[in-house]
Amino acid sequence: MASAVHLRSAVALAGRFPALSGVDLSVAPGEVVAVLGPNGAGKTSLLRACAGLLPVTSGEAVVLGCDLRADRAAVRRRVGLLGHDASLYDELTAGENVRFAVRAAGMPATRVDAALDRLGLVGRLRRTPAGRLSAGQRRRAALAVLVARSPELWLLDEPHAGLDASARSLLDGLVMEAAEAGAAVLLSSHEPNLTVPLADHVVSMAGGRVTEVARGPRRPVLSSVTGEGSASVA
Amino acid sequence: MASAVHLRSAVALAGRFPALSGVDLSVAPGEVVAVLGPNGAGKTSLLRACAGLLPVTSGEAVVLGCDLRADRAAVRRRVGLLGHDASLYDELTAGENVRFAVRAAGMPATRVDAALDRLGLVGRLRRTPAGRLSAGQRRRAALAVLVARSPELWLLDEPHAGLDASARSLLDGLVMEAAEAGAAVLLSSHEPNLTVPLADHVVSMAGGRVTEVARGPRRPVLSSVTGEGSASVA
Amino acid sequence: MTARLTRWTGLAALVTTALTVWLGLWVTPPAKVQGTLVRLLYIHPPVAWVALYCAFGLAALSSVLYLWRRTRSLFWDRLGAAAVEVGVVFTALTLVTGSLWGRPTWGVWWTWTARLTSTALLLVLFLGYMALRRVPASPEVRARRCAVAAIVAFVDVPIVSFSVDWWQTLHQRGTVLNPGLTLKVHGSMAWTMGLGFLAMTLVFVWMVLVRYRLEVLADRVGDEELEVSLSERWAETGGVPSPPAAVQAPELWGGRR
Amino acid sequence: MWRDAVLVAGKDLRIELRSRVALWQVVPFAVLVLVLFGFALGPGRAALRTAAPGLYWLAVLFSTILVTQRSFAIESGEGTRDGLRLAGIDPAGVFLGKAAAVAAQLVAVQVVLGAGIVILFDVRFDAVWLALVASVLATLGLAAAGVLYGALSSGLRVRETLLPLLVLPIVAPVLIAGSRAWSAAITGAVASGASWLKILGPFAAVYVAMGVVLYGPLQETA
Amino acid sequence: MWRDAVLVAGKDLRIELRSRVALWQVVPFAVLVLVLFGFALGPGRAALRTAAPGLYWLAVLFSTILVTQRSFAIESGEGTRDGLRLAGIDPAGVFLGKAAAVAAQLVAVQVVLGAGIVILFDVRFDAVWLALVASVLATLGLAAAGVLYGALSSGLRVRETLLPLLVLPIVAPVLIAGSRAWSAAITGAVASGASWLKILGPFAAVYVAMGVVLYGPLQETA
Ligand code: HEM
Ligand SMILES: Nc1ncnc2c1ncn2[C@@H]1O[C@H](COP(=O)(O)OP(=O)(O)OP(=O)(O)O)[C@@H](O)[C@H]1O
Ligand SMILES: Nc1ncnc2c1ncn2[C@@H]1O[C@H](COP(=O)(O)OP(=O)(O)OP(=O)(O)O)[C@@H](O)[C@H]1O
Ligand SMILES: [Mg+2]
Ligand SMILES: [Mg+2]
Repeated sequence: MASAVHLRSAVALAGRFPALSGVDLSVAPGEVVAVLGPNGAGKTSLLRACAGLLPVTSGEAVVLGCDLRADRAAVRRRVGLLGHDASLYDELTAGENVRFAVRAAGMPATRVDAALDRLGLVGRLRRTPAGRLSAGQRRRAALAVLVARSPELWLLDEPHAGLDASARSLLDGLVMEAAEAGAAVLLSSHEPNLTVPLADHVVSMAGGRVTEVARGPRRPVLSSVTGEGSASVA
Repeated sequence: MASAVHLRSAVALAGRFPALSGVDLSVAPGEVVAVLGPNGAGKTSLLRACAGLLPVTSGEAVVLGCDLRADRAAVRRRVGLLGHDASLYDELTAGENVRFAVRAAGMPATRVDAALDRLGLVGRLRRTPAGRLSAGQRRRAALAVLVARSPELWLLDEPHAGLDASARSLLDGLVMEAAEAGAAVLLSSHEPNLTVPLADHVVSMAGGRVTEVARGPRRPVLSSVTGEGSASVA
Repeated sequence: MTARLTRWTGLAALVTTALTVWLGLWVTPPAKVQGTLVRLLYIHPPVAWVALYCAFGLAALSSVLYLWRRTRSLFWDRLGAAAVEVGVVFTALTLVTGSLWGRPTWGVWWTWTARLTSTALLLVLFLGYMALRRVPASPEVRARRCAVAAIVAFVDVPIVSFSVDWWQTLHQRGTVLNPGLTLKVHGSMAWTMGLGFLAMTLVFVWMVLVRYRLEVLADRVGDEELEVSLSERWAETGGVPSPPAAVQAPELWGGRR
Repeated sequence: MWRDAVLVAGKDLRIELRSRVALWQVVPFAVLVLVLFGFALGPGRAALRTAAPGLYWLAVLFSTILVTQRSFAIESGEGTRDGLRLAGIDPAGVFLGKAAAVAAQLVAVQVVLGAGIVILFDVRFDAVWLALVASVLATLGLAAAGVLYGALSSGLRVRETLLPLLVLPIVAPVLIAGSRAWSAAITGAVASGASWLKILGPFAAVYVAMGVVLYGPLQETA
Repeated sequence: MWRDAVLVAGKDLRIELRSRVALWQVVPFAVLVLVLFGFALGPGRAALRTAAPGLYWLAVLFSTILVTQRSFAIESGEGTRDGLRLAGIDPAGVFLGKAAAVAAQLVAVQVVLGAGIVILFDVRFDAVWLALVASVLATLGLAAAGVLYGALSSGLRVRETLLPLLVLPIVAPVLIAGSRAWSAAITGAVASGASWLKILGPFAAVYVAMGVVLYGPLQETA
């Protein structure tokens, strides 16, 4: 099967700065790849480039079979991005936000409630405008959007940040499920002890490039590790 | 010595929602208190209330000797808050941001460079407008503001989020130093394994109230624990 | 190559302009009604013509070509930007020469007639374009934004052209470019005016060439900066072996210069 | 495209219903502008009455800017803008939806403004239908041009100032044609008034078409 | 207080120098508004010339709104607003600094606008000093009122639409007194013109004083 993400010497500019300065990376469908690296390494830029939000100016870049340099729009509707700041309409409730995203993707609205329940957004939280939610509740709502849309490529930028222990183990479950359903997952993180257990491959970045690729623990072994991880957090 | 933070049945409203519904908490100068709790527990609200940004509507609330219900403005200039989103002017560079804060506090501009160096904001990063920095670099810049101002009460809202391993151990050092210099530190977190080792007391919150107060490891023991913690992150 | 072209166009522009001035000021006779003022005839319409059709026409055309995926290249973006800048200068000149002409003929510097006002709006529209161009962004983003702005702004050009017909006003109506394409100006005056058109067009081409070259130079500086920042970026990895060869000559600054 | 347009318009209008910005802020603003014009021009009833159509349309223009700014303030965060681009909505749909929402709000503004000039400036219409047709066409054109330029400046931190600069000159023809058509509607000079519709109609058509075509590349950049 | 004011004004002007918003966007916008007014009112030279002072001040008013919006857009993020409140700056200093920066930008706008009405509306002054004094006083008043209301609406997501609504009615006296003073400066009716300064002066004084006193409580709320 063709890879979900295929980058060869990809250079991407954020403004005029080469945020990615020649990245080589392949992610197969069903794989979870964790991206580690110091601040400013280019993790966010990598995810945004894969989402078709950052122009790739040289090198090869094919995501989900679409050439990013030719047509970025085609990729966008098929990926899901959880960015540093959640993409929610502050005036709409979490439920309305998810419903909007789901209907925009042309999916049945029945998925909405399931996704919200899954992320623990129930009762008052469902009726509160997103602008008034706490930081972690906003990230849960943003995750609910991804869950409801179930994209083919999940791009999670420091997904554990801001989430509490229960949401973290929930997130781990979501990532595993997505991968098992054949989606590719690319997640950046500063917390190797939380993300490495999830990953098939661990990629280290620095200076806008991939400096090292290591094999992560295989998933079958994982479930226990995940359990342990979330226990230690609680 | 009087406590730096003294709350008795403090109720604070965020909009019309009682984000704090009766908090009891005391923090002495030189103490580090870690606040834990699930999403929506009211951690951010607690810190913002202590900073004088959220009106306390009932109960007692005295911070640094000032009654919050009488005069919030007096408290503000003496506390330092690292919020979920860094308070930086996007058009100004990190250096200019820190310089503005330092001069606003009426301090000598000589502290600026030291603070920036301390946080690893050197070279290009010092000349880049803050709006173009990466998420972690922005948090470093926001921390540099605190370091330069060295407030009497540090309010750190999930300070480890977004920081890389080196910045995390740096942060731990800063917290320890501040506490040794007699400042009180109140930090919220979802990562007990990173914050508990720093803390004199660990406070658990839920539903806008403090549910549990535990004694943290004492600081003398700490330095080794911190070393271990940051090592496991690297 | 472009340097030589620029030089020769500049020379030709200089010669024709000098010739127009000479013919206009000394050779052609003063007109019956307007007297000596008629000499502005050799400058004002050509300047206006260049501003409207050459400059903004070129800007709109290159913007369309930039947006069209098959012909997309930063070449068109630079050309469009150069054309707009020169067009703004020529529009300002149109306003100035028109005002100079208006003062004696109409008794005022300015009237609120359709052509004059729409010309003024045209100036502001493209000033808006230049404001947009100054907003920091990556070259592609800026190019796309500006291309759309130029196309949208170009809608005002036909309005300026037809304004005299739609709103019957003081301003001269199609003297040269009237629907029947018959010349209403005669003899040496016609020739001088024709020469004026040629001269202004040459001046326009020369200015666009110069501006374009400046853009290229600026971009080249940008590319060099990019290469510097790219190697600085690689240095951030700290002791990691040098980048793969493919990255060292990325196409952006190879192909599109 | 149409489905997407409905979806986007629904979202924008729902946010409007929740925040009531158009109702409580833009409408009073428009009336206020009208009153200020009255002040600026001084007393003199007759002068005001002849100026009324021009002032009405100026007020509509300024309201267009506010409504458009608001429409893009909804997506002002980087997150939301990314979200809209990642949502898989046809850009033409986004354009049409946003333009429809803006147009709907402009209609509300104009109803009040129309009442305003009748009351404040003592204006009486001879051919109401002409004024109505002119308004409908003008509203379409204003909404389309506004949203097109709103998208241009949406990502930028300077949008508050850039948008008026870009939009106002573009919609100037609406100002002229609209005021002349309304003057005609007041005096009853139907023939001359109808000829101005020939400007308003194509204006609306051109900008709607341009929006449908150009919104894609624009969203790219924002 | 003064030290803080200088600091804040310095920051705002530095950001302006970096982004050049006033220069490239507000100044052209002001000219544009002038042109649009001319357009909306149609030809008729004499009428325009008498209307010129009113139109000038309307254009200044609209520019004030833009400059103020921009001034608060700088602190639009929740973080920056908290930051400013936590910085330990005297609120009166923040007010004076922001108002000074706004006033400086308004002066630049007015220089261009003044040239504009001289050229476009064929206006000639009989008593330039009167016009200048009126401008200085009006600028102070506008900047103070603008910043005061800017702070009111700064924290809100609806600031684009709320600010004009709040500011415009408040500065209506400036519009009237300014236009009458300029009319007097044009016709040379110095005595009547000077009497309008008696409105502009106290207006400026009152709003500066109110700002110094009220900015603290206002910042509180935002
Ligand atoms: C500020 C004042 C003026 C402005 C902005 C202005 C603007 C223009 C413009 C834009 C055109 C080009 C129209 C086209 O090619 O479609 C033009 C052409 C022309 N203008 Fe003016 N004009 C002004 C004053 C005058 C005056 C005072 C006169 C003479 C009394 C004049 C005489 C002409 C003539 C003869 C043409 C050529 C007509 C044609 O080729 O269609 N203009 N002007
Ligand atoms: N303006 C508001 N209006 C209504 N409710 C609010 C408002 N601000 C906060 N809340 C509510 O107050 C509660 C506490 O919020 P707070 O941000 O303090 O939580 P937190 O402990 O920091 O959570 P997190 O871990 O997610 O950051 C949340 O349930 C939130 O929904
Ligand atoms: N618009 C821009 N202009 C200039 N430089 C930029 C821009 N955006 C990002 N950068 C730079 O690109 C580099 C990579 O940024 P990126 O956000 O991808 O880092 P990151 O790995 O996500 O870091 P973090 O861990 O802090 O989130 C940073 O050094 C940043 O300063
Ligand atoms: Mg990042
Ligand atoms: Mg929080």
